[in-house]
Amino acid sequence: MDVTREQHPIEKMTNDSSLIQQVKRVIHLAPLEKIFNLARGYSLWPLGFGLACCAIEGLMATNAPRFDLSRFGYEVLRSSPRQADVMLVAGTITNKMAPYVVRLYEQMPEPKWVIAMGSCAISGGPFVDSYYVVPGADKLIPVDVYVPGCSPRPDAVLHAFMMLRDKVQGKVVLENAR
Amino acid sequence: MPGSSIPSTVIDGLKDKFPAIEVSENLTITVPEAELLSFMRELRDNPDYDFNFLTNLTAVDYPDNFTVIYNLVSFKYGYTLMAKVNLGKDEPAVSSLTSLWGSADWQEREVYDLFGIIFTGRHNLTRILLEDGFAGYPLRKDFQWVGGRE
Amino acid sequence: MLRTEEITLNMGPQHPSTHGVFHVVLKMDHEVITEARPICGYLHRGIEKLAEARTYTQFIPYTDRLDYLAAMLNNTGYVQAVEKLMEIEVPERAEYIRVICCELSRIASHLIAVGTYSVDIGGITGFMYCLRDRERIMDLFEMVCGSRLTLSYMRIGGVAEDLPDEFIPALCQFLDEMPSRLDEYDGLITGNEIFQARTKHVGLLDPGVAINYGISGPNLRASGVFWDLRKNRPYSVYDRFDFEVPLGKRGDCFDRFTCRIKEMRQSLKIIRQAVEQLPEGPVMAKVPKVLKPPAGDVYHEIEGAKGILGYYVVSDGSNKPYRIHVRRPSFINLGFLNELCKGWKIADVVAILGSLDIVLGEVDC
Amino acid sequence: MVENIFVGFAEWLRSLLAAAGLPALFGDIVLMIVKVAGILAFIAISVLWIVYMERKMAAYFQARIGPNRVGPRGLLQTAADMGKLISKEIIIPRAADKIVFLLMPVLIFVPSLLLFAVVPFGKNMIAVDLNVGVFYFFAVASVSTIIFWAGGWASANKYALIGAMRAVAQMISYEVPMVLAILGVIMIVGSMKMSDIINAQQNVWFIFTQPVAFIIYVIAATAETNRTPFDLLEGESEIIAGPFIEYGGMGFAMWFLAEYANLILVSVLATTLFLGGWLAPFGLTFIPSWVWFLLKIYFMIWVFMWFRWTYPRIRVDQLMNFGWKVLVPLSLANIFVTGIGMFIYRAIGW
Repeated sequence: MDVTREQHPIEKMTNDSSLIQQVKRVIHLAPLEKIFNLARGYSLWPLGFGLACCAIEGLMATNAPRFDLSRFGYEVLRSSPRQADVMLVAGTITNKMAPYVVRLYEQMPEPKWVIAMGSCAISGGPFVDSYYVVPGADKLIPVDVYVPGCSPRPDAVLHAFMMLRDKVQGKVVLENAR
Repeated sequence: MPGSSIPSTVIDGLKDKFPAIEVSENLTITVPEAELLSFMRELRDNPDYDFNFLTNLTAVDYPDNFTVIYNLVSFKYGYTLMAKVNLGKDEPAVSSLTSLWGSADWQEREVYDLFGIIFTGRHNLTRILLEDGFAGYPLRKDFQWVGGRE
Repeated sequence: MLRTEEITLNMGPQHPSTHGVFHVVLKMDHEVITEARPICGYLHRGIEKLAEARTYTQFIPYTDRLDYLAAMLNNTGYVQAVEKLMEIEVPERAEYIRVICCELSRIASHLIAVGTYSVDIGGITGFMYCLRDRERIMDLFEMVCGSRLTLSYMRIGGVAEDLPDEFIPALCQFLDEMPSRLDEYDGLITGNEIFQARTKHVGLLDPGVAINYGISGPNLRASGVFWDLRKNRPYSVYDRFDFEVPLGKRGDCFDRFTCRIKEMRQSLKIIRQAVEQLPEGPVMAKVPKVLKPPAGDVYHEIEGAKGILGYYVVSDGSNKPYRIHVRRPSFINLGFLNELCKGWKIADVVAILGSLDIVLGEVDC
Repeated sequence: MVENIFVGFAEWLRSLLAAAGLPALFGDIVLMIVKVAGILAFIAISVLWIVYMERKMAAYFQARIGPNRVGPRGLLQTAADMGKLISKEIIIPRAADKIVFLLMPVLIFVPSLLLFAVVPFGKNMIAVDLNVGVFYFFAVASVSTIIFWAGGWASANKYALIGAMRAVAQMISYEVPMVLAILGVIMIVGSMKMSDIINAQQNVWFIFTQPVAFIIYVIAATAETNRTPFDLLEGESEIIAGPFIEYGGMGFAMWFLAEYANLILVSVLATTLFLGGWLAPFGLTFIPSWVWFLLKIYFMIWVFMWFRWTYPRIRVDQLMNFGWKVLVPLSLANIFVTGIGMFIYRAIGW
């Protein structure tokens, strides 16, 4: 299906005029969205929310003088989910904590992203066969970037933020993915 | 190690007062459940031992009984003491030590939470780590669960 | 007369100053706390149950993840307990390396405690300074075992590897520079009038009550009780070092804070002596590949960064532990929180909780 | 030449309009619009710049580097943040009072904008030189207390409510010593007009004749702008974000920017009252007066930032005690001493 200036494929698919209007509005807003995405990518405010060990590396050490997340403008840790853009799931999610993780994610305003940091947040890590651990943050909320390690180094977290920035700004992140 | 374990003379004195206790070779004392509270009170209040610090309280699920373990320390003399209480497999219950040591409070709740051992004579015996509706007691050997490994 | 209403405020599980996922239900009469009910378990991973499915060596990495701020100390406590059970004699060099690493870990843990306490009181700059210096210790650990946070350096019978050549010079440089950094914290945080006004005479902990509630470590010593296992019941080679145990007078938040700063100075002193006395030799005792301790049980305590860290290990003669229980100092130190917070304001709850220096991985296990 | 660049531009515009044969009233209206536009541009640019400055400054205080990726040396960082905040979803909590909740972040800017009317940017560069300038300043500035409170109350969140109540208590308490401290200056000048106050400092700045008043003013102003050590209203580690806890996106941005606009305003007042306004020190008159004024403002802003990144936070009861038991008596004593001093000087015949 090719898109021309006059006709959009949606007009072939449906006759619902309100739907066509909505799709066209989104298309008209696309250039603006691009500018916004540029801004969003440069201003990812993380939610100040640490679960376990990874919080020390991902939130504390990354913000600290050595690694200095503030160079990229991401140092604004907001403790209120209403003001945050990125949720850094740093640590093991237990069954008791899971509802709160979901709730915090839902309280964040759109657009929002999630970084799953450490093997616990990816798959449950060393605690995967425990009776009380959720095996991975992606069982609960959609995850954008995974950072492997137990616990990942702060450099890895910086790289995760860079990847998320590229993803937000619409660049191809995984060129060699097969 | 200096000042670590309790001298055998003190143990002998305890044996006279509580004939029902058993002392193993590494000076671990096994106390019958009925005498636990009075035994512990003696340990805490007698100035000869002065066990003022309940450092550890936990339990083990052995094949034929539950054992509750108490580790006591006397700051005055530097003695340490391990006391054990054996409980039956069905509805294990033991008297609570919260009236003697405040540190027993949370540790008893933890043991109740993970083993289902009832501590009598105390209030607020609720789950502390797991949520209230959790089914079963995970540290029992017969606890069945589904892990997340794929 | 105005009618007031009691309000309930949920502090946590996500709150910047609960140091992780900890939940306190505060009942308040305007800003004054009438009840503070702590709820923990949001990070309960069932480590004690997992231990039953692991071999003795496989459990070492799990001890890192209990108190992840002082991983070396947790490693040491566990391996020493198993060594006690198996009656393994550890080579002298390994003991000294353990002491050096443990004290470095203690400094790293106290740096986080001091830094986060500064944030709790409202000054972020102190936190950054502490983390800046903590990176130096992380570098040293990386040299030793290739990891920054979760180290798993200790082995049953010794340590994983000998120290690399560049470690001792780097350590000596750190030891030379650290005292001036501690003076800097004293100037920036401890000496500040507002900080003192916020912490002095707040959250008083009576020594008798502290002992009764099993509170240990710097929190107990801040109340003036001399109880440091490194002195009172020396394990490893701690009886060969000359150091002091800093004590507080009043047992308030300020004492608990300054005790940690003073302890860092003493730890530096211990490390310096250990480096000077460091003997040559093997770093690993002769232990079998498959560890099968004799049936029996053992309880071993060491002085952790947060308090008395105890491991209770039960063996049934197989290669997997029958049961492992950890006496977690943070968990037991929290038991008195409710009484400690009563009558204080919200800001003080933050100050008191911060001064107890809990780490949630250890509280919830 | 540079000194009168803005004044000259205004004259040129007026004469241009007059030459076009338009009535004088029309010229006045056009000039007013130009002035308002100029002030708005000043606020927008300086607020964006100050946010960046704060982050950079904090980083330098903390042995870090600070934003340096977006634009040259990270200068566009705040612009990126604004772009993001504008495009964020607006969430209104179900329990919130919708109208108040949405209105308050807009209203918070009103007092700030009104206050910029009396700011003496330079010689002859003051939009409205009221004869009750200082009085107007305090009267309008106090309105923001209500807005903070309403915003916190409307969020229907306990943390926000606590923050809002703290805001009211704090701002009302610290208004009193602030006004009393300034009375000393006004007594000496005998006028509340901004330009009169500045011109009275030709010989010596009031920071030297009224040092106590200056210190009280700086402390009270820190409390008024809710900055550390008096940021109880926001209290990051206690009540998370205080009244703003439920605000995300643009609502939060407005609160955030208003805070910085207020920071500029209290610095302006400090400069006007104590640091000689646009007057050049050491006879360095070749530098234009408005440059001096901006330099002095930025010095004051820097001082406030210095406080923020050095001090911890005070507790709420200590805040009240300090305000009412220390600052108010001290400022009253300052008025008393100033009065005696003036009496003695006049008796000598100075």
